[in-house]
Amino acid sequence: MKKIINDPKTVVAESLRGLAVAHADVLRVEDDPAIVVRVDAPVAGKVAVISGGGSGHEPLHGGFVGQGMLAAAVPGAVFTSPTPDAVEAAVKATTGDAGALLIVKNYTGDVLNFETAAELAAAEGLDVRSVVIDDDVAVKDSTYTAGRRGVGGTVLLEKITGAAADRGDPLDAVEALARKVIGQVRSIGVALTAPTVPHAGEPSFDLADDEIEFGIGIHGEPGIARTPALSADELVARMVEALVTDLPFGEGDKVLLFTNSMGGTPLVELYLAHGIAERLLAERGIVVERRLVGPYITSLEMQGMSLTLLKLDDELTELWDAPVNTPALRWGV
Amino acid sequence: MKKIINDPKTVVAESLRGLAVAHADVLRVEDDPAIVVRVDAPVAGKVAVISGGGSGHEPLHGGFVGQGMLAAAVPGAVFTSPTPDAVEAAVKATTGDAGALLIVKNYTGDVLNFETAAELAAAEGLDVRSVVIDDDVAVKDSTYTAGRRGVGGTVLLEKITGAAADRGDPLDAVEALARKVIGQVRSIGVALTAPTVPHAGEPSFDLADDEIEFGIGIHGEPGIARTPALSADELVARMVEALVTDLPFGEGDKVLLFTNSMGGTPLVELYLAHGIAERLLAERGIVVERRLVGPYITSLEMQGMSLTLLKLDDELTELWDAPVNTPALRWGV
Amino acid sequence: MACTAETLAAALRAAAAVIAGHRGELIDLDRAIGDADHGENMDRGFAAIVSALDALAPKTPETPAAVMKLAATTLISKVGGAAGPLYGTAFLRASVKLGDAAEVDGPLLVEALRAALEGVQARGKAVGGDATMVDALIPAVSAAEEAAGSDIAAILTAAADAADKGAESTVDLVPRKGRASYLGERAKGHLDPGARSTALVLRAFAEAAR
Amino acid sequence: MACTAETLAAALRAAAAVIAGHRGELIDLDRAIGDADHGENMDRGFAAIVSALDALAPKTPETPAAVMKLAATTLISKVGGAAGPLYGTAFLRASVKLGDAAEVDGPLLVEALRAALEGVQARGKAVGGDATMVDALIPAVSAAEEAAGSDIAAILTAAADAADKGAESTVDLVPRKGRASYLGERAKGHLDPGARSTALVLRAFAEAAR
Ligand SMILES: Nc1ncnc2c1ncn2[C@@H]1O[C@H](COP(=O)(O)OP(=O)(O)O)[C@@H](O)[C@H]1O
Ligand SMILES: Nc1ncnc2c1ncn2[C@@H]1O[C@H](COP(=O)(O)OP(=O)(O)O)[C@@H](O)[C@H]1O
Ligand SMILES: [Mg+2]
Ligand SMILES: [Mg+2]
Ligand SMILES: [Mg+2]
Ligand SMILES: [Mg+2]
Repeated sequence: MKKIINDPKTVVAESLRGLAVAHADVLRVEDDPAIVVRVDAPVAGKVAVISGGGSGHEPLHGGFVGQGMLAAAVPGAVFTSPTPDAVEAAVKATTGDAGALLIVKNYTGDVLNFETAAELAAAEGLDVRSVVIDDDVAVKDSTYTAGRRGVGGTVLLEKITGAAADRGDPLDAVEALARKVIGQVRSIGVALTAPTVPHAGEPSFDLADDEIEFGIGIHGEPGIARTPALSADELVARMVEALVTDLPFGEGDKVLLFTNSMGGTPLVELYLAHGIAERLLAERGIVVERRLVGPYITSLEMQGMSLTLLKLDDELTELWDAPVNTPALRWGV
Repeated sequence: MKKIINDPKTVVAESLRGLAVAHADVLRVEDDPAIVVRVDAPVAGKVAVISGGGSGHEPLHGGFVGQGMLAAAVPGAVFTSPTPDAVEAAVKATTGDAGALLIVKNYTGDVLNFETAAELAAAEGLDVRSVVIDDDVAVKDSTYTAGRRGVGGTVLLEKITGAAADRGDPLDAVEALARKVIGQVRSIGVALTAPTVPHAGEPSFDLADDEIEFGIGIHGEPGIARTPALSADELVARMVEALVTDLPFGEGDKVLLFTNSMGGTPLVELYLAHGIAERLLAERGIVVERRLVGPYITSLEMQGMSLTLLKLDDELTELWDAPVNTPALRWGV
Repeated sequence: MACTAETLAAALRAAAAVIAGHRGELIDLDRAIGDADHGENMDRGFAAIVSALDALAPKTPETPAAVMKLAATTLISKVGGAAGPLYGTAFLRASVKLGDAAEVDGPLLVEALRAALEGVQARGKAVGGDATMVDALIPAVSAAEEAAGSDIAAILTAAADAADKGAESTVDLVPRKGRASYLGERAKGHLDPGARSTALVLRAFAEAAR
Repeated sequence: MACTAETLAAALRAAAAVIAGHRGELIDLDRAIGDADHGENMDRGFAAIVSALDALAPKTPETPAAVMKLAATTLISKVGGAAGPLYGTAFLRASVKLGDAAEVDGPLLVEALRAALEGVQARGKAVGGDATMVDALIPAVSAAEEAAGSDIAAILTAAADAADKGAESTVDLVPRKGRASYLGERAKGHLDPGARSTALVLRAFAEAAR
């Protein structure tokens, strides 16, 4: 394992120190438990949108803290959901009378730890709601599994609910909006290589030079199928097919297309894949009205990509376009 | 080799198609020769700042086309400088009476091709100036080499001259500004892994699992020294030492610190390294007033990082802060 | 020999040592079908229990229940992931069951084990056969109940033996809870890391009780 | 046999085939001390020359100079990198030297080769010993000058032989121009890719002239 680190045990804490000093105008980092908080939190009269999860998916979530997006992010150890006391600390640091919305990616650990945190916060008289995002179409339904994973859709959900909170929507409305977004966003991912978790020291799986993992998550777990390497055209076609048949997305639908790098895939490849996805959607009469292309929800240095489709309407488009000022997403300010 | 591509020969063209459709509000792509042009070019009365070079360094340069930065970018094949006719096409598409500044990274190929293009454009009556950026302190002086390479400083140079052009500075002033920036910016890079050029199909060099390349460029060429892997603290200390002793940067200097990922290094590591660099600079009394952290000038999927230091004054800081609206850098708009 | 607060604390320290020794193994098990953190998570949690006990030393919390509660809250606040809340709940429920007893005897131990299992199932919703730590715990609790008349060491040894077998049984199962469930059939042939760590903790307790 | 526009065009097609056949080798040479693109660049350029000739077929540009100029402009607009301008300049200077001759004889060929070398040096500022294509060209031109009285095939064969040796000599040099110069001493022991491609092109011309 080669990484730019000192000690696997201190990676997250040291990285947060760098994040804090690089973006002191937007956020601050509190230690023990580690949380990333908007520099101006709590913002009076506004719902605090809070998310978190294991580290190693940067810029998710800490890179999305700031005006128009997250009030706080709760980073766990690498690939490990944070503990309830950390989530609770984030709630307390950011939540006023308007309450808080917790965005929880659907993993057993995240769900359980955030659940406990929400109970703790409620016991302190705070109005805290939770939504669970589960947009990964690669996972079978929850009779057989822990349920669909929360992946790329999380980024869009955080942006859109953050914008709603920023314009002053009450908690009921922000929560309802979140459920609406979750209902109409779908993702699918692939991996070309495995990530190496610092404390594990070895790649999370072994792939031959002519194999890829289809239907991968963001934690280095193997995907639903190992297949021979495919051309970009074939690969993206399979991904688009998996997405549009799931919701389904159909002719005339307006969508946001989010083409995400898993970390190690360079932009030259990512834009190439994005172009293919746009073409395939156009062929189906699906109208791409907004797009996001880049490494926004990653799995350490894993090479691979994911596609996320969100069905848009005027409200969602407006909230997507609304000003945002975070380390990783910034416009309108 | 595993990549999300169809054919090594069409990688750049297909990738540009994706870039164009993803950012149609900001730029357009012209084919044959391939160039990336501001959507509103030529902008009357304003100097066109133009750059280009081999592809594989994305978001450089295409991702920096837009208001407040580049008027056009000229992408060559992967790691191959573009040809003079492509550069000339970019000049013609964007240059009016105010003239154009060509930002050339110091590589033999870039210098020769841009030189020819500048002559061709001059022959058409256009006022075209060139500056050559050579900020890489890893390279020995030019009696023994092709001269220092142009690396991370290029991003800062493009932003700052683009801002000057945007506010209406005349060509003489933009050119002088460029030379000033070049005079006070320095970079150093390291690699943990090698990139794989699509048409080569194999990693550009072999590194053992406990070795790194110190003093690397952005084209997969080996560095100045192969050393055993170092802790982040040691590695960043060596990099900072190489930078500050070169210009030199000293106590009381105000600087912009740019911590750049070579592509495959995840943000969690990059912020960790950034935090260390900030601390080491603070210990030397060097004042970091602005920072940029992320993958902005890359070498395909290579793992590694570079540090760039630019000495700031009020003018440079103001130009850095000025509005920019490009795919990869966006603020103030 | 009955179990006092001191002996329980010693057992927890022993478990921490065992988990530390198996950190790499648990990471590798989780790497195959999960996200490669279970060994790190458990080690962080149990090391934190030792630190928490050290911080009180030379004192020990007064009752076995208080020791268990300290362990539970430490696990909840230090482990994270799925294992943190599940182990934390198990320890918390056991601690509640122990009440204010100054010593834990066989029958109380068995009740506490049953409470722990119920806690894990209430929280994680896994049933036997889902290829989780529950597959180690269910047979462990049954074996303990059968041995309820014996002394604590014998009860824990029976539980640990059964947990070992139960953990082994996960190799042939298709996981339906937790991260391994995403793999479906592909997870077959792999030992569940949480079941393994459960067996390791019970074994450490059994050894400590001798 | 003297060289007409047709035979020159045929020689260029032959060179394109040779370069295509050595594409991988040139990439590997450049991978070791550069950026792994020289074979791709040369192949793209020479393939484009063939396309340009095909586009005119069955006609050929009228004079050898016109053929050379077509090749030069094609290389300049298709190769890029360092090799594009350098090869392009070499071909362009050679074409200028060929003037409006309908056939190229030995002495004119030698003058054209000398002009090509001077063009490369004017553009790239490399001298002998810098470990570049110049180290293949200098001995090639000298050998051609010595053989100036012979026929074209003999002159080109002498040049190609010398270019081979000159290219080989780069193995022991520390590069001082181009990308390989960044490596300093580390580049020692490696053949310069541009010197190798220069020798290959000259050999292809020599073979075609037989
Ligand atoms: N719903 C559940 N019920 C019981 N045990 C579970 C459940 N989900 C996961 N587990 C257990 O947790 C273990 C994984 O723990 P760990 O790796 O620390 O957390 P994570 O899966 O969040 O990375 C699994 O091996 C399994 O035994
Ligand atoms: N200044 C120079 N003068 C002569 N030849 C040079 C010079 N710089 C580079 N070369 C030649 O160009 C070759 C590299 O060409 P190529 O790989 O296509 O371009 P690049 O170096 O831009 O990637 C080198 O092997 C060398 O022979
Ligand atoms: Mg985990
Ligand atoms: Mg090149
Ligand atoms: Mg795990
Ligand atoms: Mg090259």
